[in-house]
Amino acid sequence: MKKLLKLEHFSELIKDGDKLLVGGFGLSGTPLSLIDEIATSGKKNLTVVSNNLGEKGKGLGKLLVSGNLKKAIGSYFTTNGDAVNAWSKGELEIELVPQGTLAEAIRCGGAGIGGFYTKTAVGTKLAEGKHKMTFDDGDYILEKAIKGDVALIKALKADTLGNLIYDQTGRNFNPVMATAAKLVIAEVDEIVEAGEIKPEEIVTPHLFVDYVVVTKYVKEGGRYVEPATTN
Amino acid sequence: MKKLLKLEHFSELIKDGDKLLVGGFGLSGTPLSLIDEIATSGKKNLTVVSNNLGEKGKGLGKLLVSGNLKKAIGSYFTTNGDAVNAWSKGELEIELVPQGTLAEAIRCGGAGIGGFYTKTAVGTKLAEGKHKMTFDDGDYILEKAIKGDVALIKALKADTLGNLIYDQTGRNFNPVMATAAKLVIAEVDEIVEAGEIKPEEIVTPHLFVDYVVVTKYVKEGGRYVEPATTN
Amino acid sequence: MSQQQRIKIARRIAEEFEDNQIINLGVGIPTLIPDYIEGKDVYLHSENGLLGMGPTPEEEFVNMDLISASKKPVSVETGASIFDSSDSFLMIRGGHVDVAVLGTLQVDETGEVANWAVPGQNILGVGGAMDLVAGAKKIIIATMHTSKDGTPKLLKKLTFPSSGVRKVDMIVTEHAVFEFKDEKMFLIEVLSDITLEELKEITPASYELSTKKLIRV
Amino acid sequence: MSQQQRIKIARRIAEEFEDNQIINLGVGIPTLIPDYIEGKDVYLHSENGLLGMGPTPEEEFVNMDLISASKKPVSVETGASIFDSSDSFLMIRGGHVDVAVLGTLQVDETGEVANWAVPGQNILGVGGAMDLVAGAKKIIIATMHTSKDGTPKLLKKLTFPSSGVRKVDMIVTEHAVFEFKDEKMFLIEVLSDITLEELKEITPASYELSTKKLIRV
Repeated sequence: MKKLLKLEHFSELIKDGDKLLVGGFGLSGTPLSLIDEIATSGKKNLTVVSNNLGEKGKGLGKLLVSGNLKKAIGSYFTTNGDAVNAWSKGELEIELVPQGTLAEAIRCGGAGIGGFYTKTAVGTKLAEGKHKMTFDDGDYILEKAIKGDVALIKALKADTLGNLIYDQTGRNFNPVMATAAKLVIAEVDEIVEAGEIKPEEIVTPHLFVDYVVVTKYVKEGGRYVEPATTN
Repeated sequence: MKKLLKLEHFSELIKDGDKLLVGGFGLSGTPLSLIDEIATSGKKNLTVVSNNLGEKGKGLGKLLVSGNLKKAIGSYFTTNGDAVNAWSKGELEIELVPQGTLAEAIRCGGAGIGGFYTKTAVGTKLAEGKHKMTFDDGDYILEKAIKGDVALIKALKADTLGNLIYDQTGRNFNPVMATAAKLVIAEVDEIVEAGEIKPEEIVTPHLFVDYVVVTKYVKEGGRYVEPATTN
Repeated sequence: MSQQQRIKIARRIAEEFEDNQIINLGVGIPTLIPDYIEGKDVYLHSENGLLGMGPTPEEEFVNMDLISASKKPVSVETGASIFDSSDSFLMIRGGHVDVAVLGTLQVDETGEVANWAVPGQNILGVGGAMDLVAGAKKIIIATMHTSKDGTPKLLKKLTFPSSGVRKVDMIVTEHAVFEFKDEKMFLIEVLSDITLEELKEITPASYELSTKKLIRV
Repeated sequence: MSQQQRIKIARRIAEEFEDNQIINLGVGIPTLIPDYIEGKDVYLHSENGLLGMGPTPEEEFVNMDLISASKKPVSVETGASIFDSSDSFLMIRGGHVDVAVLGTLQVDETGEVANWAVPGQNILGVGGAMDLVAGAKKIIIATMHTSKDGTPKLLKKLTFPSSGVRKVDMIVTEHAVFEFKDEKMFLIEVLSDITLEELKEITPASYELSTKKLIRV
């Protein structure tokens, strides 16, 4: 399989200062193995675009502990005390974006769209400095597309071409992030033969996917856990 | 099934002057039965938003013969001589939109987005009079959202709640049109029980669909034909 | 007592729902509502990408990739559908969600809501609040009448940052139900043994008594 | 003869493709290309919503809901995927299609293309032409060197309406292959027994001979 990448080679694809789009909603649909690799990579000054920064010490939360991050762009950071602390101490920049605006801005990044007009956040602090336009049914603000250097996404299965399907609400931001970065790496539970996923059931067609990595995590009781010892 | 509508009652839902979003690419994924009903309804001054106007005397082409149309908005009308003639005689207004801009503008209409910036058509006749904006990587034009009064779409199957799946490339404009009209009517080949289509395989969730109509056409040799006599 | 009051609010809001509506429930009191909508065919929308959200599953069926917007494990109802975040917010922003029930920090007498940030504190979370305020067809606020220390929440003017220019349609507290019409606030029901004078005292927002006969439940 | 020339163009363009590329083929000469890309793992994208388009099926397998952008019945290759029109043009506009091969009416010496409308005629069709011109990573023009009546198509300046400000990368005709670099046109190959002088005569566009050794095939 041409796109298969070994987990230990993944972090070579990341450069200091890169902007990473990272899938997931909380810890659901999050590329946990890829994040672990970054946490031990010593990469610096990364910007992460993700709905939130995982939980304290879990998922993207690990990168706050290991000190890889310069900035986070997302919709909800309050639930991770480490993010709040790092921001308070001036160690982490945070750019807050409404969740729907975040999803759409990333989709625009992938779709060759420069920006879009939304009513979301009109008249609020989050609209400050943004271009306004009045359409037939009221005022809108311009939100600009978001693109990344690398997208790290989590899917349930890839086929050997790199087509992806997702597990339930683990889908979340992953499909749009797969469209919006120069390099797209998908962590999956399983790789199946091309043709096993029906054309109309594929959620992310393979043209968006550069590499596929098999997760080191296993799902037990509905939760991903690290296997006791891998060798 | 609450949303089931009899074909003969369908045209009561259309008003003179309505703007209709009609799914399909050529004759593929086109709500042929619903179009037939409009062709015999005597409705006037309709605006149709569709990629093209079917073929001569077929699909949306029938509405040119029956005289229901005031205006067509779409990307490609050259292949239907009737459309070209009607336009030449001043009997039909035509608004030409690049195909990708059409699809995206309709999606915006469904997504509460006022408009979007695209590079498509920059520097061409189709950009005349449109608002321009320069982003980091060049010039874009503003394209405004398109919404309809009624969307007529074609799906393969509906479940009893109104969730839809499509047949291969018969999907085309149907899913975006399902989002962008006040009233959405889906013509389907078959209705199955809710639960038969898996949650992750549903393409159009039922919240977009107001009514489901079973097609009067049957597929023979891969083509929809009218049954010899229905009674 | 407080939990009883929260349940009262949840129950009252559930009465507003109509068959076939698409409902999005925010965090806090709104999460109690599913227990009180029995008998109505409504569909719960969860902004992380699920329509047809069902109750908490038995432990053996928990899958942490099938969760609510509050990140709790859920199940799916028959006929549920899964979609990505951009399609989920297409639904919200595009007016395809019939009712959003939201918690709040403050609401002013025109129906403008502040439910995401407190001045002087870290402003590090907004989630889907502003999208729902901008896009849902009807917005019902579920809130205790005052904050824990007794500070009023229903005000003449917001002192916390606004969540958007779109006004809410209804407020349900443990004491009362208010409706908004043309940016004016009307008291339409009293839900506790509070007197109208006492209610006035804890409600700085100006409101009129509804022209409908005021109901004391 | 003319069909042979068209095949020559198709065959030459197929040589440009690289393994794993995503290719979108326009109407006209580009539709001949699939017969000449054997041995390369490329994936054909069709803008009506298909990646992994396969050859024309046997009559018994025809489904007119599985068609190409030219509205002809097609099949799907193993690992193909189906998507809606908005996602299909997301791919095109967003730069996810590696090569678009397009027919043309005119190209100017900077690489600007006119391939949708003729002045004075009805302008009633644009299709996906402008989206492809704006969005594909590489654009190759497949065209006869002149129109049927001998009118040049490769010009100093367009006289027909432009399809966009984005310049094309390559032109392949029955006589020659041209490349564009920094809005300058270079002759890189001669594909027929035409002399350089004859070529100049039917090509009003200014071009330089490539600094690479000019190949006569």
